[in-house]
Amino acid sequence: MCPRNSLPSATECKLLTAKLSAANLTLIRGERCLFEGLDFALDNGGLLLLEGRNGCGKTSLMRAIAGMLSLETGEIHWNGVPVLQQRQTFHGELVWLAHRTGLKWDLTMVENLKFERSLRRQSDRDPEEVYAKLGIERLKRLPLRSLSAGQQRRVALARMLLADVPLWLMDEPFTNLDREGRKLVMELVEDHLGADGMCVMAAHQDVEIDAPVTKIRMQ
Amino acid sequence: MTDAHKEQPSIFSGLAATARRDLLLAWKRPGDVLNPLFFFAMVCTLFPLAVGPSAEQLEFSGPGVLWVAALLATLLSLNSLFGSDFEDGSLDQLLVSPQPLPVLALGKTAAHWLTSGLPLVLVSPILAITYRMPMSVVGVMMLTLTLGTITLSLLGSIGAALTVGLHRGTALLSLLILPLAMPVLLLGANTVSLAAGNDVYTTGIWALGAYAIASLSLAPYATAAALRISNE
Amino acid sequence: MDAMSMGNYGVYVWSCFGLTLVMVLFSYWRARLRHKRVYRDIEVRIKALEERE
Amino acid sequence: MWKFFHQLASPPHFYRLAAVLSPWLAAPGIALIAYGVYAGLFLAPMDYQQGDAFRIIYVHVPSAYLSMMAYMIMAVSGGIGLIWRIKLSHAVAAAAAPLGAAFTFLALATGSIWGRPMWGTWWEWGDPRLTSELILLFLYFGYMALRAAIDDTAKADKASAVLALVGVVNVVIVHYSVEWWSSLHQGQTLMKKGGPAMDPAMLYPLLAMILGFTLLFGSLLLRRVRTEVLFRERRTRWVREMILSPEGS
Repeated sequence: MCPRNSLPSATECKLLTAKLSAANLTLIRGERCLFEGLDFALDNGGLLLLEGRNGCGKTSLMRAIAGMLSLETGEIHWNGVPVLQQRQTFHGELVWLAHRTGLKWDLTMVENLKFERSLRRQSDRDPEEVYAKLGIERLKRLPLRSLSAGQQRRVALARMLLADVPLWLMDEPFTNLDREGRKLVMELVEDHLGADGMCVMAAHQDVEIDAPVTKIRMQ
Repeated sequence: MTDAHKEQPSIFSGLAATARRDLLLAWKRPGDVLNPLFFFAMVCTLFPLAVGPSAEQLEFSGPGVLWVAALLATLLSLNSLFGSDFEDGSLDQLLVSPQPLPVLALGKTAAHWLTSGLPLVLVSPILAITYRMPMSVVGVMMLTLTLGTITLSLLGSIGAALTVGLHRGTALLSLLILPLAMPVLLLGANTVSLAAGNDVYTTGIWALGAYAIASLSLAPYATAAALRISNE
Repeated sequence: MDAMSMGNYGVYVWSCFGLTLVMVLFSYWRARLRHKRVYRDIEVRIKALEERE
Repeated sequence: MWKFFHQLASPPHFYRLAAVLSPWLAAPGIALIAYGVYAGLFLAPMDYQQGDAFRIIYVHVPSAYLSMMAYMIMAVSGGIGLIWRIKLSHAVAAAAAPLGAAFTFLALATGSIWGRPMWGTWWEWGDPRLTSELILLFLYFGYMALRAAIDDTAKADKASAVLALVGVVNVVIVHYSVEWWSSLHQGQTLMKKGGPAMDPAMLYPLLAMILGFTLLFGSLLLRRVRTEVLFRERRTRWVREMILSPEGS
């Protein structure tokens, strides 16, 4: 219950040298303890996979990683510094593909992405190429409400690709996507990891990928 | 991957982007702007119907009625300040953006004022004339309403941030905001009354201005803190 | 008797003091009641858990 | 020193300490109030303007004072809880709100009863103190409503702390703006409240009442915080052990 004042142990030191690391995370929501004493470490090129049923705390853990939840115990570190002490810097290094896309239904795809561009550093990718790769190049001027759920997902993916960040947080990225779309997501993640990026992914199904994977199985 | 030389967009870009997006959304959904205005006009109509059309009484109660109606109309529009962002997940995206949250909250509040406070100020002369308010007083009333609605939007953003995502948030929001808004109403309406009675009214204007500046500098931080708490 | 009537203000003075007494007793009673309820609820839950084990 | 505070803030320790301390605050409080009531009602001389009706201040002023103090306690402990993440101080804030509202209500009721013979009306809008006190009561209502609306205790603590802090700034603004407002409307003669010119025979009972009320408030607050702590710690081992231990509490 109370913060530990002792020096970090050897394992903890190892955790601290990783790019993204967490030690002894405990989260209690209302009456339920979602996880207790959770550790993980993630380095460039690695994938952290959160597995488990729906409602087992995957989303909560992801929100905690994004610095949006206050934990009962433990801290999450980015470059060895607690996330909550450098929230703004850390948020400049990540994109969060959440369950709800966070896109405005009344705005067009381009208007939505333009908003994102004024908030976050953009990558050197050519937007047109990204749209073409995701197969949404024809939908640019349509308001989002006229797009299907799968197409909206793809717009959210475009937002992720266009941002210049090393860390991708993906909460159930395969929802509403067809077989082809799922394959596309896996390719994108593989490319991102191949370019020294990192990814935290919550999924309730198996993910096969050619990269170092750390799995956290949640009850 | 990360290019160290490339910098994040400036906070002004963040401020402008949030304000611009909300203005664009209001443009595409004019109902959200117009409904509080209609409400304002209707409340102003209720009073003559209830207390009678005598010129003397209308002249006397005009400033108070207009101010109460403006306060209620602002309250009505506050619920949507963060509500729709919460529902579609874009509030979460704002919370993980590399921009300082108080700045983004200020941008949203600015857009809220431009789409709720400013139209009220612009419409108020028409209603004031029906209350037989002289033109010189109408000017004072518009000035107090301008300063007052800025403060109301800022105070309201704190309440809206505290109640975002709660069931039955609307009633609760009124309960939280009304006591906070009472000084604004008191200063605003009485300043207009003073002006109508040919008294010195500058004290009220200065007080309203000071209140607006104080809330402009403090409220965004409270709103940002409240947003983080509500979204835990 | 004179002291009780308080120069005809007796009703007001005594009702104020009476109201204060009622309020303080009420606050005390509420605090006590709430403590009892909270304690009993926890007791019931913990005992039930204990028996199950 | 720091260790002492840390130990004090530890829930089981506080829980035991509060039970011991609460009667020790209440006893002198009740004694002071008994003296204050007796001296205020029977020994203090009559006010030459208000007659015996002035004796209402012996309950009105302490409750008005406590209504403000309870709000300050609520806001400050809420702020401490926000900044230093001390759970006990959130419990203090939660416990202070209903008590503060009760004393605010008492101040309003006694003020209004006082106003009946003095102003000839139960409610005088022109009196700035009554109006400010009424707004304070609404602030309490808002605070308690927000707490009640949020299910998660930790979240309710933080959200209501923000509201209380905003409210503190507002209380000051309310005070000055209402004062200005009532000066515009030539408010009725204000209720006299102490001051250096007061007869010691009037003043001492008042001071005794204020101190006595404060002690009594402290005792009630400790009781409520104790309950609050017990409820918040209901899943911990020490509560479990305490309840299962033969003597109980």
